[in-house]
Amino acid sequence: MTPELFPALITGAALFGIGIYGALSQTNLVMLLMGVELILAGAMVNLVAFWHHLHPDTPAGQMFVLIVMTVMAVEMAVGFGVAIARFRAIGSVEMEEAAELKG
Amino acid sequence: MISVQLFFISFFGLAAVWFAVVVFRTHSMMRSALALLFSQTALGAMFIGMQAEFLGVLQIMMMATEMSIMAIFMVMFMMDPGGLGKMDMTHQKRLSVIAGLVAFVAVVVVAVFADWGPLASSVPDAAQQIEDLGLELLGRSMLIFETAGLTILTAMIAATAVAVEPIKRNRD
Amino acid sequence: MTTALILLLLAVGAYLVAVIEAWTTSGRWRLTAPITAGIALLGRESIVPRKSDRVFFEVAPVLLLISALIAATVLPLTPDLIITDLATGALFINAALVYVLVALLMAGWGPDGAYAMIGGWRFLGQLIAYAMLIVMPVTAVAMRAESLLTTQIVASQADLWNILYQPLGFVLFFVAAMALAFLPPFDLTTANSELAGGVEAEYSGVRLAVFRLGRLVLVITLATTTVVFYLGGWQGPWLPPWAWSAIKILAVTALMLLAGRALPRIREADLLNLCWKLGIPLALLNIFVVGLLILVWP
Amino acid sequence: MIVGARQGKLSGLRQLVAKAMARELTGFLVPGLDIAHAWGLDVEAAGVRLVASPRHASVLLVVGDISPALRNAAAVIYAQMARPRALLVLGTDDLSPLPSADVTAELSQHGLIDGIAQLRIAFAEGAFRPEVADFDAPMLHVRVEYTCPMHPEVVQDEPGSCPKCGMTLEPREVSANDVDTHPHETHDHHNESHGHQHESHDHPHEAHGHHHETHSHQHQAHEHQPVDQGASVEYTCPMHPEVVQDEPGSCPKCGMTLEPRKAQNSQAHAHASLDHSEMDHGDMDHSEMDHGGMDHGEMDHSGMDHGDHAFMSMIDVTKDLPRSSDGLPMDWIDVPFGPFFPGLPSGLLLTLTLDGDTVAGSSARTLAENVALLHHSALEPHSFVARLSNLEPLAPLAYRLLACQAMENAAGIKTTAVAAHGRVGALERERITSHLGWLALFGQQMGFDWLLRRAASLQLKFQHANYQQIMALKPDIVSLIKRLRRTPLLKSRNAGIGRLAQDNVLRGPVARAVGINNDARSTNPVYTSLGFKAISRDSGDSLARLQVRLDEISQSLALIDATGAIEPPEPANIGSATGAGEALVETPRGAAHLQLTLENGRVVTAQLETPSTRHLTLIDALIEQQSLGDALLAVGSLDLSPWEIRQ
Repeated sequence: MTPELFPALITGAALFGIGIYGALSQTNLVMLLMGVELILAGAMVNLVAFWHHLHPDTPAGQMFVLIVMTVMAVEMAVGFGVAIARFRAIGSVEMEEAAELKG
Repeated sequence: MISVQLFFISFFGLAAVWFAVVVFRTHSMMRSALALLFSQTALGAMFIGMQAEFLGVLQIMMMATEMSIMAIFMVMFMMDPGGLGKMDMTHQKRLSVIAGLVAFVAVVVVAVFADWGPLASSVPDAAQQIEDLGLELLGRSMLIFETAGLTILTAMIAATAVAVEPIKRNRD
Repeated sequence: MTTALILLLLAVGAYLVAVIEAWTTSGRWRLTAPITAGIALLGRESIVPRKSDRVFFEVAPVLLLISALIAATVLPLTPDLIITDLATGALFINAALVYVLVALLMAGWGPDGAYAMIGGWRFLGQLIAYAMLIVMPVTAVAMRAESLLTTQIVASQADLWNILYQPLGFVLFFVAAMALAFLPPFDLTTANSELAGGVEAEYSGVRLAVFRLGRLVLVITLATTTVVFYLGGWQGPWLPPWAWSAIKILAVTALMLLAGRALPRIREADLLNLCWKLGIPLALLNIFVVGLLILVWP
Repeated sequence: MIVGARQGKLSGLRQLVAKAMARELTGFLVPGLDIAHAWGLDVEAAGVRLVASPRHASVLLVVGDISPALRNAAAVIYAQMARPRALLVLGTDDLSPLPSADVTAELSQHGLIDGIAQLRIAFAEGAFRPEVADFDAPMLHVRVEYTCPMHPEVVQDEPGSCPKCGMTLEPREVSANDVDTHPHETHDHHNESHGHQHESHDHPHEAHGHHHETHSHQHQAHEHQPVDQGASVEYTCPMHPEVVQDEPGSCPKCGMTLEPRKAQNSQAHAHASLDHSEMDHGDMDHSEMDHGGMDHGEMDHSGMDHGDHAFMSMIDVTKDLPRSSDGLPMDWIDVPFGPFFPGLPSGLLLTLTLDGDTVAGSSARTLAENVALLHHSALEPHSFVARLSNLEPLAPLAYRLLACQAMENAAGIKTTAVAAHGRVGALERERITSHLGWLALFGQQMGFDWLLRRAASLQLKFQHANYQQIMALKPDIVSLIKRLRRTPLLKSRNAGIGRLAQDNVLRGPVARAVGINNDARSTNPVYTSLGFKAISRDSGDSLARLQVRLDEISQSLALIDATGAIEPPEPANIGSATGAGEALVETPRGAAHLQLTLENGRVVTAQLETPSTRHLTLIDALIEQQSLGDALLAVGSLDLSPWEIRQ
């Protein structure tokens, strides 16, 4: 029970929850990507909180946050690449029309 | 000192969560993209509040550019970017709300009841942190950092390859 | 106290930028013109387009001004005249200046006008071109100073200024700074002859005054950044530190405003081409050369 | 007292502000900078700073007579200016939709200077007034109609939801008084079509732009979507097809969530097709698409219609969107680059269909008045020559010469050698003036203020210079041309922009830049005696046109030097001759051709054909798929003069 951690961890949990809601409820690929970005942001907050309160001397915690940032960038880049390809093919990035994607 | 820092962390935390809620509640796509931007900026400010200065500044810088590029994609792909038609772009609403709440409660329970071990007393000052981070990146976890760099490169190439218009092969 | 002093100096700097800009366009020194123009602008009616996105429309000019001011907090004019000496000072300047883009996107999207929108998206394309060219030369400067502290950066240039130590970095940073402040020839976003004022076209009255003040403060902040990174900040023989800072900043501002006048407005495609195919390799080369110099030369 | 004053008593602080406004006047020129220079006005020297957007302007300068269409556009510009705003009119009196002018002056630099002096006094005293008259004009009235963000072709006069996708219809203003099929306001003004709110009253325009749903599709098929009862959506359980409901829910038998399905009344379903009453939240029926595209309903699925969904699926939206060159179905917006756009010739209205930053389509037309040469009765020679030279303010002398030569040809009179040389000198001087005017416009487009100022000042000096003054000005022009040739990046900026192919429609410098050598002067004996040879290039792009015009300026200087005399053409007295005649004169923009018939000394019929009329048709092909900056540069490099365009 370490109350100092609570604000950060609760924020992280809230962002994680909103991200999950967004990722599942939105019908558009782009909004879905935003949901995923929020999930990753929630993860980052927890990481920094743990680094700050539990192991401030080891930089590995900070390094891991950098990795999460790269994951965010990569995920967004590839997500939009796929979105453009689908938008050109069938003119829509709605998740509903994703049923026809074979394989 | 702790209370001021705590106040800043919780204030920016609240701002981040509020902006995150706005992301999915607003109809205008541009507003939702910039809401996500300011949510990430509030997060960056939170990192600075937690004395991880380098990470906070990096987060603020990176996220502004990234989310602006997301904004143009949103305007490009959305059917009604201005959000005046009040279109409801969601499906399976109940399921996703339940999933979101369950996730939130689970994480909070873990956060509150788990025993995180002894709290650290002091945090090295910013310049020292950056130096350690630098040495860490190019020392012990050089491999991880290089693979991260490489994945970004492959992601850039893959994304452009996917997005570029396919050469018109004469389909049989 | 130092904050008030720096804000005052920034205001005077913005006034001088306005005077120099008027001089570069009309060729005449009109010292009172910016003040009367400012008062006249404040007196005019400020129109809000009917179907605008009100939040963006109101926030954009203020955000432009704030982002320029925040970037100025970590800039040392003299050894002790600095608001907060952040350990990540150099990176913080760039982090604050990215919000110029956010402000212009808002100003483009806000007023629901075709010209403003095109101007806003064009600046996003421009950012993609100059963003790397700002961060990489800053890395080289930080390498030489072995720290991101701006005061440390200035101190590291005691014997040899960075403009002589890494001239290539200076040229790239200078060009990228002009692109960031959308000065001609990079004024794609407020192109008078292509977009009739672009993002600025829809503003009038007080909002236009805040927008223009934001732009002037942005130019003076970028000039100060160039001086701190490349021209040895407040260091210089004979004159006191604040005098050197003032002279160098005004010289760089005049150079920024004059350098673009002789070139035609660049095309978006050419700008991206130039920055990605020529600028970034040069920036990497600059980092490599500075690395060598640090290791080889004592 | 100025008409466009702002609400408020002239108290202490407001007095100071009014004085500051009086000192710093910002002006917006109607019809444009090239016309002001053509009339010999230097507005910057007179103390008014010209701005690109009416929002930033405090004074609207109207220069010379302008056509009713341009006056309507000027009224729209005036309505956009922020108060306090003033109206300074030079040389014209009837301004129908515009309010009465605050200051009128005669059309000259002297008239401009004391007009501005009066304006400063009027501003200092009248910028703020307790009671303010509000400006209203017919073309600002508006009719509200409701359209669906996703289907712009669905237009209704009362609020409701869109029959095709059920989204709430969104109000949009359309000019009330024009009835043609152009749904949104047609009066294209300077550059923006935005609604705006003055404190006192509200005269909105149809605001289009980034809210894609409000942009105007040119769908001529404007019929309202008939809400047919036939196919509406019902919800059925995949396991128990006999369970059919109108709203989503779960199946009473097995509890599975019901799948939406399009009910075909002709469907041979086992279950009795209930009569589908109107659904509450907007009818979801995908009625047959009128243009018979891929009909959404008839997918050959196993009865379960995946594509159909409770809300508008995106495929239908982007299906009929035109595809841009990179294959992505983007929204295109129509943007008017209106008659007073700072980069384009004034009076030319260029409506571009923009796909992001590239031009997907364009339509250009002139708003200048189509002056009939012979109004009603035959004309005296003098009045005919005067009428023809007023027609084209940018090159009055050339058209004056054209009229004189045509009448002399009809009457069979030979001009003396001295008069011929004098006319050559006058025509060449006007060519230099016109090219300098074009250089000023070119400098404005490039973003070169120095070029705009130097070319304009030289143009004003050259307009009425006699032979000695021209020889004195020669070194200035030579140094300007040398500096232009040495400007860095100018070549790379202009090369390849607006490339034209060889085409017999081309005239003047535009033709010579493509290699076509049809200079009317080469057949003129006087020119050949002076050793004139036409200059031409062959790359046919904006750079070649620039170089041809620069060479022509130095060539004209040499010709004036050779002729040694300049005297504007005077119509010879043709007595009461009758007969038909024609003339061909190489105006600065190309060869203009005039045919007329005389009847005992009076001009009875006249038929004029000008180069700009031909060049207007080039624009569409020229700027297809170009980026916005290149498109405007290409149009500017054609050096069109909307005044001489004959519809």
